[in-house]
Amino acid sequence: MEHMGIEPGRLQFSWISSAESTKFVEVVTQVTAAIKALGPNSNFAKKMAEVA
Amino acid sequence: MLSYTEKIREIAGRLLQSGAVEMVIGFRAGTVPMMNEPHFAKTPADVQKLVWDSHCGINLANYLTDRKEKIGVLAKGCDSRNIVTHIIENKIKREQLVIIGVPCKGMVDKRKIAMKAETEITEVIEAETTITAKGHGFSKTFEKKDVLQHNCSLCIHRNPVIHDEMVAPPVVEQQGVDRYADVRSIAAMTPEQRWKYFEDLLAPCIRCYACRNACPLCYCPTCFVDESRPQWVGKSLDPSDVRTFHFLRAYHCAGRCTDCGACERACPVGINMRTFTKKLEQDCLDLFGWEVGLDPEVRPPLDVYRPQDPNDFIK
Amino acid sequence: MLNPYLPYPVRIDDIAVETEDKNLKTFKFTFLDPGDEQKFAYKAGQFAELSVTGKGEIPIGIASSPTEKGFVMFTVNRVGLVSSHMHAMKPGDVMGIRGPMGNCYPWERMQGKNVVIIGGGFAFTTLRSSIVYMLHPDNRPKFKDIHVIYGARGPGMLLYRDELAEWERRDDIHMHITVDATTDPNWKYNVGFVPAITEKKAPPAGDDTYAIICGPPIMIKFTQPVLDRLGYSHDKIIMSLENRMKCGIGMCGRCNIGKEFVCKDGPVFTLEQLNKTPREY
Amino acid sequence: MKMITINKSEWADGLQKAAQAYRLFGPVKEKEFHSFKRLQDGVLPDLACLNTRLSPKHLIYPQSEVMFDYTLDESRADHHILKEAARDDSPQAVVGIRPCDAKAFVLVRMNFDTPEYQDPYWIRAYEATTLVGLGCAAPCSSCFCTTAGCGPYHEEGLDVLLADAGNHYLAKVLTEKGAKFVAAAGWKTAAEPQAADRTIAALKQASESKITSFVQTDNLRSTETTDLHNAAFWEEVSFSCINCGTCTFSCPTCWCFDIQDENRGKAGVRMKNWDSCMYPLFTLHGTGHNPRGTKLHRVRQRFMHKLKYFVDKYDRGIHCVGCGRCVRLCPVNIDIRRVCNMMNNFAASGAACAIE
Repeated sequence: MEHMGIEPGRLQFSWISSAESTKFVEVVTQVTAAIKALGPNSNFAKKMAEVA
Repeated sequence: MLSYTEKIREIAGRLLQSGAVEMVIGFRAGTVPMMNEPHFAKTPADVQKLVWDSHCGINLANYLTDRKEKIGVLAKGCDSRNIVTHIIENKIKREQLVIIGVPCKGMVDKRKIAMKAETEITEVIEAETTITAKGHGFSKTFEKKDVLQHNCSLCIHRNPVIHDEMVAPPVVEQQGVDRYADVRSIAAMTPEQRWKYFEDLLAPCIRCYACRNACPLCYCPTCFVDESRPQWVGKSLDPSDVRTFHFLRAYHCAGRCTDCGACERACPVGINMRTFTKKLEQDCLDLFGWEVGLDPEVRPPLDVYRPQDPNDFIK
Repeated sequence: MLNPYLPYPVRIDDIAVETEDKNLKTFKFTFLDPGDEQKFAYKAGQFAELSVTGKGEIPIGIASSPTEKGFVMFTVNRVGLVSSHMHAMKPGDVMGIRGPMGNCYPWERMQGKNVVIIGGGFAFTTLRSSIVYMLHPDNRPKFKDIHVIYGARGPGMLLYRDELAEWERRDDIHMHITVDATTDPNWKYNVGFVPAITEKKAPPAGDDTYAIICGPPIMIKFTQPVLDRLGYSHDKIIMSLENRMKCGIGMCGRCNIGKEFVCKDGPVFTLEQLNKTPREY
Repeated sequence: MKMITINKSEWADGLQKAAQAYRLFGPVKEKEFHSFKRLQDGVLPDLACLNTRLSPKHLIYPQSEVMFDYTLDESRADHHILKEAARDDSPQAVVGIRPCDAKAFVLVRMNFDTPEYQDPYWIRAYEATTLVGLGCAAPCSSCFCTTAGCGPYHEEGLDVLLADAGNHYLAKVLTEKGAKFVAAAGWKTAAEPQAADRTIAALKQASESKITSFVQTDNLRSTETTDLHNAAFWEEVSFSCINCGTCTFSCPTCWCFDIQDENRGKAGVRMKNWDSCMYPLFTLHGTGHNPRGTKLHRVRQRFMHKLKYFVDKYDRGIHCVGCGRCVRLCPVNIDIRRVCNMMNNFAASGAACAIE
């Protein structure tokens, strides 16, 4: 994804067991914060009006 | 490579006559310069149509998918690696095949020659190391090595990795090839530059799916772009849909792509979509030490779990 | 210029589950603009594109009869994206209808003749339209004997069961309802596949007798030789085809059999016509 | 019919004037290939190009075209009701289109403009378009227009035919639309009609003599459709096909399309997208049954449609103008000229069998 021009950090991987609910909350909070910091990615948003 | 034709006909004739195979898949002479057509031979007359030269770029493994009969198939290095992949993925059985190995010196890129010609090319004459293109009042001779398909110029597996017959002794493999210069040049770009680079790359795409269909790996009964429930990808020429198609297709080929170049060769609008697959190929090499299609007994890295698999990307 | 791709907006009035597997539902629509009902003047055997906004369109045979006013009715099998979505819709929802499309059964030619209707499974929709049309007091005198052979997998899979029972009670139509098999002890009609029942019950062939066949490919495949044995000539065997469609007006290019478009030149063809075209349906 | 001389020094200036009344399109080179693009800011059409890689059909029939828009927001009174989408049907002119590509529109019109139904999208765009064609002086080796009912100076479908006569163009004004365009460009030097005709005839002859590839079509009409359909050669013809859409998308006469809804939030559009008979999905029934389930079926459909069904349906020749694009672009070299001749010869051999 980064190769193609998606900013580093937008795609993240974590390994969480179904028993690790606390870790899940931590990771989700952290990832959403990190992505929000990057701001919206407009690259992949469709620009519908341009279809013509 | 020109001397291969006679030997190919001899082998094909013998295999058909002995009943070892029901058909031999090879190439017949094309109707336009620098093109040959994949062709199956079942009769002695068909066998006489088989040819070999520097325009046999289509990957013949593509024609083996899910076939039931016994088949003789011509295989360059890349074709043979795709045949190995087909065998691993149960798209054909090894017992069904008589693999006729063709040591390859690289296929010529007709777009490269056409761009260097001043006018339409109406005839191409091939010698051992050179190729001469002729048009109206025009004639130019090229060294073959200067006009090879890009993937062929980077190839280090020109000899078939699996074969039952060989049409000639193995050729010398290229040494010291810098296979990932293109990947590095993209790595040197900023994310914005990369985004722009791929935007330009894909701008001419008409979604004809020639790249997908020329690829022996793309045999899914229903491709993700054709699914309607759910519909993963829009059907128009919207740039985000076009890009989604291209990079997802590349991902589907990760660890499976032999860099045979069939996708680029097939593209009617000249998109170098290997820019996607090459990165994944390099990653597979760096992370797993994996080179695809060398051994029918080893499954590709994304297909198996090994405790030593790298997992640095997981937080 | 009229835009043939623009559907008439309609409201779902009523939805009835037809079969025990709940895969078939009958939708009754009313036009949002009552003027559109006049524009949507149709004949029995025609179809229309049902348009679910945001999902797409599907071609469906019209199950109501031109003699029924104030609504149009379609029976929809749940198979794909649009039909599944329709099955989740409620009365009051708004969607669209585009049509009517295609030709109809050859009513002019069948005037004064015997008509044998042979149907199977959920393909009975335009046949219901035809039967209701023919039984209308204005039209019944135009036809001689009417036979209906209709089969389904089991009693619970028959469409329009109340109407079938009502027609059974009439003496101006000969009903031969059948099911492939049943364990229902109260089943009082035939048991057996449609071709077998056709062989037993269909009236003799003749210049005055037309057969209309509409059903799954397998039923058609085995019924056709039966009609041949009974002596029906191919210009008197009338079939209604289905193919994947998008435009419904002969433009998008996919539903053709040879040079004929199923959507525009059909869907109704005589077997004589079909014999001259490639069998790509 | 008017004949005008356009001095090449007046050319750029005239196009500039015409650009005030028309959206101008023409062949432009981008990277390796030519394609028909909007001519912005005085860019001139590259008339030296040997024809574009893809046909200009998209100028009238875009690959993706919005038909309707709608809202799914039930708080709005018009929810779920389709409304015609806004579109630009202001006059446009295609300068430097080849006669083959212009004739293709005539053939495609038979599909979109029928007595029963008219496709408003295609027709409005077609009516808004003026085709200013350039006679083709250098046909390619894969061009077979002269035996495909067309030719390098074929006039059918064009509004103006330009012929390059060295230091000037001769413009043959063929329609009212063409006259308007020439007037808008301010070209008005009348040419002596007979001399101009002679010049064009000579150029035409010179060009036609350069065409080296031909198809035979004379037996197609009289052959039984079902015989041709069942011919044995389809297996061999279709073997190499990879079922991509290159031939159909590059073809100026292919018109098949798909209709799709696309939603974004509560808003959405219904659009027409090009489709291809080469794709299995094209004819796949909801039940899973596919009447053209194998590539043999599909390859046969493409050729039968162009060379037999169309011939039978309209009696206006084959549905092909001989531009040669599919021949040049097919990734595996399936050649319509070869297939056409096989179909035509099959007819001949079929007749021979009947005599025996």
